[in-house]
Amino acid sequence: MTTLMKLMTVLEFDINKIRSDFPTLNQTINGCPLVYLDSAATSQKPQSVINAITEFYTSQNANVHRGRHSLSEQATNLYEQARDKMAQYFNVFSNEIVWTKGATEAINLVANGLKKRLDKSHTIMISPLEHHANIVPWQIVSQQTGAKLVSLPLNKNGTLNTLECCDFIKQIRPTLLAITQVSNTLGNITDLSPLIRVAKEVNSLVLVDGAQGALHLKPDLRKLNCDFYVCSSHKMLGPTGLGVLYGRYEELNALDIYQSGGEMIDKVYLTHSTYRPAPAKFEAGTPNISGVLGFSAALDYLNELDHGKIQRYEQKLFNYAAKKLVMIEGITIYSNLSDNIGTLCFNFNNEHPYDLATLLDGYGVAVRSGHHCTQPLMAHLGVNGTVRASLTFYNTFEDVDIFIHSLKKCIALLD
Amino acid sequence: MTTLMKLMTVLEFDINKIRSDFPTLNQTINGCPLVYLDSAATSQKPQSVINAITEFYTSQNANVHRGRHSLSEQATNLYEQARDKMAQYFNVFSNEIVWTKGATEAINLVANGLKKRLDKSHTIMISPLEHHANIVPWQIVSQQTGAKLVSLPLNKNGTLNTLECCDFIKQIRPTLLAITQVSNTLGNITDLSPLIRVAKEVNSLVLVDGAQGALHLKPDLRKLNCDFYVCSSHKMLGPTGLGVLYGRYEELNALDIYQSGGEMIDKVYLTHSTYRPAPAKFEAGTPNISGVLGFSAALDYLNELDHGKIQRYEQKLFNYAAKKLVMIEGITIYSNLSDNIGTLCFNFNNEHPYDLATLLDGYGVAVRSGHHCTQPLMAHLGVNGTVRASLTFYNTFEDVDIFIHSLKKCIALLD
Amino acid sequence: MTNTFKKVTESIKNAPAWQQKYREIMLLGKTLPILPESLKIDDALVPGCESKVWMFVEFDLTESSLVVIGDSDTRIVKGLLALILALYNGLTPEQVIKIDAYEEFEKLGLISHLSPSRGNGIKAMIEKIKTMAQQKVL
Amino acid sequence: MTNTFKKVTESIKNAPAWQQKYREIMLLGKTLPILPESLKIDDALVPGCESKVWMFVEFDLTESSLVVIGDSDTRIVKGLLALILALYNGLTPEQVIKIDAYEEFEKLGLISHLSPSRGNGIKAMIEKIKTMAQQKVL
Ligand SMILES: Cc1ncc(COP(=O)(O)O)c(C=O)c1O
Ligand SMILES: Cc1ncc(COP(=O)(O)O)c(C=O)c1O
Repeated sequence: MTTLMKLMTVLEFDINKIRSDFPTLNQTINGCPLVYLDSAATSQKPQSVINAITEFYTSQNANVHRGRHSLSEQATNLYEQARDKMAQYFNVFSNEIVWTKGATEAINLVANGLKKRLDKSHTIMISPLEHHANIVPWQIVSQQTGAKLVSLPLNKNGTLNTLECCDFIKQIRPTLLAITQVSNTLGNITDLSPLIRVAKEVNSLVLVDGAQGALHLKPDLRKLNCDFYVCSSHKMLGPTGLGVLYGRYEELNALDIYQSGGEMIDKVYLTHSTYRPAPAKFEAGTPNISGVLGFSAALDYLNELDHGKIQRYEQKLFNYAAKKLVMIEGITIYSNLSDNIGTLCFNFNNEHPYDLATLLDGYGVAVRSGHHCTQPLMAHLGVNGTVRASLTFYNTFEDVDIFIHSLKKCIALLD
Repeated sequence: MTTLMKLMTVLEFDINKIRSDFPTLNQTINGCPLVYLDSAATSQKPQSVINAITEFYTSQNANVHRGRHSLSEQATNLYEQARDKMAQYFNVFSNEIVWTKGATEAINLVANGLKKRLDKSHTIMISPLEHHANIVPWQIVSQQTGAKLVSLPLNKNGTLNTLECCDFIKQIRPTLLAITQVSNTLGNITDLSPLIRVAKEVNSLVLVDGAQGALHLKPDLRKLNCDFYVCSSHKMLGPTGLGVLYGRYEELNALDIYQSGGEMIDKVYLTHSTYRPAPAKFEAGTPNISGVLGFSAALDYLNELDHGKIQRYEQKLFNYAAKKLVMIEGITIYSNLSDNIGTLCFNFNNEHPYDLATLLDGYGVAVRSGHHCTQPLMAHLGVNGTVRASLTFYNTFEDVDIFIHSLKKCIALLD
Repeated sequence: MTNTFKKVTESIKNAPAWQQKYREIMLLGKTLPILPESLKIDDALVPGCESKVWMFVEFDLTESSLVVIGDSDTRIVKGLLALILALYNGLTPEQVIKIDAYEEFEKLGLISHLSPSRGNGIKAMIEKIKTMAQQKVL
Repeated sequence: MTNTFKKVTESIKNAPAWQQKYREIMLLGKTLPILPESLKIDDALVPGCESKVWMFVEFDLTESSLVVIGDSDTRIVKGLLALILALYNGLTPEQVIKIDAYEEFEKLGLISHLSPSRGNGIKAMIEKIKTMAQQKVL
């Protein structure tokens, strides 16, 4: 890249400062500097998140909601403040935020919570872009209730045609539309607003899988107007073992309870029990307290950065990488090169993605290979698997250079 | 205590060394040294656990099971090694260990997994000692399937009579006996072996709630001969957001799947899917990786200590505390003073436990007040709530002295 | 803030140690009339408190000022309730909205013991009162 | 361990850098016959590998020594499979049980790249062979 381009980027976005916040990035793998291009699987964590977890276990550790002693009160306050922060991030109310184990559990919670209302007169609509987490729970609910499971039409190239989809929704009038904001495999962003508008016209509930979108797009959920939105802390700079379910309050509270046990109950007798209102009724048992407090620090970190800057930087990085990748002979890119959060999904000739990913690792480049938990999408694209390189704002133009350079060397090795 | 007693204890068990391993214990609350007597709610963590989490997020962070790159392989290996360690701790096989969000989720998983096999010809048996987590899921399954829910007889004093219980099991022949090893409220240990023997004679499945027993009793689950056993990492020196389900392999694998999504599937088509064998089929989505690695360090820590020594020390501590507490006029102790893991459940005259716990906190003494998620047991004992002081091997005789001394001062304040 | 509040909190404010503060709070609680059992209904329970707090928030006959009555099964929370009652009783809805109760408690040196967590129900009690006032103002 | 193994691994052992080691492994994979499509059945798939590995473990007609054949859809795993085949083929069950494959791979300087995680399926392949041998010994 030109010096001018570099300079402009620095002015816009202090990447060196950012990188110094992420200790994991500063290491060598197989003797090479780590080039981490697997953030779509899980993001790295800033030091402040690690510090928050350490501090919790070092001086604050206690169970929440049940204790009269200082440690427990403190933990409870921090735990509930994190909920407020999450609500602010999405522009919704705190009591519309449920902490779950992950995006997967959040979808399962909703699927289970709607079950009683479904029968064979109902239809659940998904898309062929979905992660298994947004397919299998609906298959199971459909098998259990008789509700039909249908899929939106997908263009050959892995994008959804807005008009076609809107027509399809109008025609089918699904009870629920469960759809991803961003494809985890391709990085393609779907413009959900028109789809949700139509879905609302036909009184359809809408669940948005935001596992990939929540960090990169920072959606305003009031504006998006979906009923449910799910995401995972570990893909948003936060700890593992924690997810988020947003639910428009009436819809959330109307869901059947999911797990039961402590915390979510009001009164328990040996024969029957009563439950608390949402969000409490969906948070049975001791929660992932350190996960919530670590995630709280991640949200602080994100709030301090300017989200517009992040997005502009990620777009530049993506365009730079895409341009370089396209130029390598034999490479097929499956990702849409516009409207993309920064993910490059590709193959080299007929080589197995496993081999490429393994060899890239030799050069310290961490990419993912396989079906990326999207087997139906793989079938749609007519491949068994792909290589996926996913960029995030802590990646650099140098990362891209090393990636491309190493990829060429791996290709040479395969010859 | 006498100097000789102190000396013997030191020789037996290096409590100073132990305490230096737990950073949380070395702090002041409201100007007083913290006396943490709430380990039954959640245990404190040794430095090595905190270090393992920090190390993961600082240099190893990656998603597991899906990656070809070094970080991911390393994380996967550490994750699976932790499963081996857990299996060794309980003397069972690694593929009989499922990682869950907590003990609560583990019970819900089993309850859901048995549902299809239950109808109104079946009976589920619990006890009045159970934590809500081992009551409510069975109530719901019972409501959903028509299976009867019955409860073992409980002595007035909160202990189970072995003979009576055995007779009751023989007579009722339950499909499942779901019972706690140790009462979280009272600390009372139930000798489960005879009950399980009889349950097995009448072909009953047995689930043991080991949330309180797993740390203090280190059970050999092959010997105990139960079908399922559940516990929580956070009560066993490990991180929050992680639990364990042990299942005898054939029974475990025979359970219906619970959550669905990535990782647990074999093949996914848009219309249907196939699943992997246990334990994988019960671990949908990205797991709590840092939780598992932190817990792995906790198991290492426990393995390095001599469990026999821990138990002897905890018994001495408990006897010492019980003797002192009994002597305070107006105190009613609900805990059994033999066969107890180290928990003292009590009230002072008709004072509300909330007031006592709040005042004790002023002296830096952290105890719990309330129903302890055991409302049926409270009803059985004829109280609305109690104070609970729970001891663990990192507590000292000095802790007990301060607790008793402070309690007397609080009582004076109430006069 | 009412004059009652200033008066009843004088001794709390001047108490040199937390033990005395609690003692004064509990004494204050004792001054509250005991709610008849027939009024201790589930609907009046303030949700999210570890102890039981029954609270009725009404307006006086002229519909201009707040009347709060309540009770609790614990001494400390009953004392805190008495504090809150002293703080808000007799105020107009407009006045109620303007008061920052936490600030008042801070001045009494109570905040470190009265964190706004769910446990003691302070937050829930204040919210119940403020919500009523808000509805009146609208 | 068979002589074949010593022979075929010579070049891997002597390769100075990981690139050449992988190159040699992939070349080794090319020497394996391609499994007919009719044998690429799901039952023969080694579970837990990210790539597809089909493997048949049998005993020769005299029931005394092991015959392993297999294939994979990736070059690297096919090469690793070839290594494993060279290591075990023709051995008696007793000999199979005694071999520590990881130690052998260590000697070739491969271990850092072949961790026993599920991904590459090394562990699963070795386990399948050892289990068969074990059953024969019993
Ligand atoms: C006996 C018993 N069972 C179950 C549980 C629930 O454990 P968790 O909240 O970690 O899911 C607890 C802890 O509160 C317990 O003490
Ligand atoms: C689009 C999408 N949905 C759902 C998930 C599931 O998230 P988790 O594994 O954190 O539950 C993922 C992540 O793998 C994803 O990318």
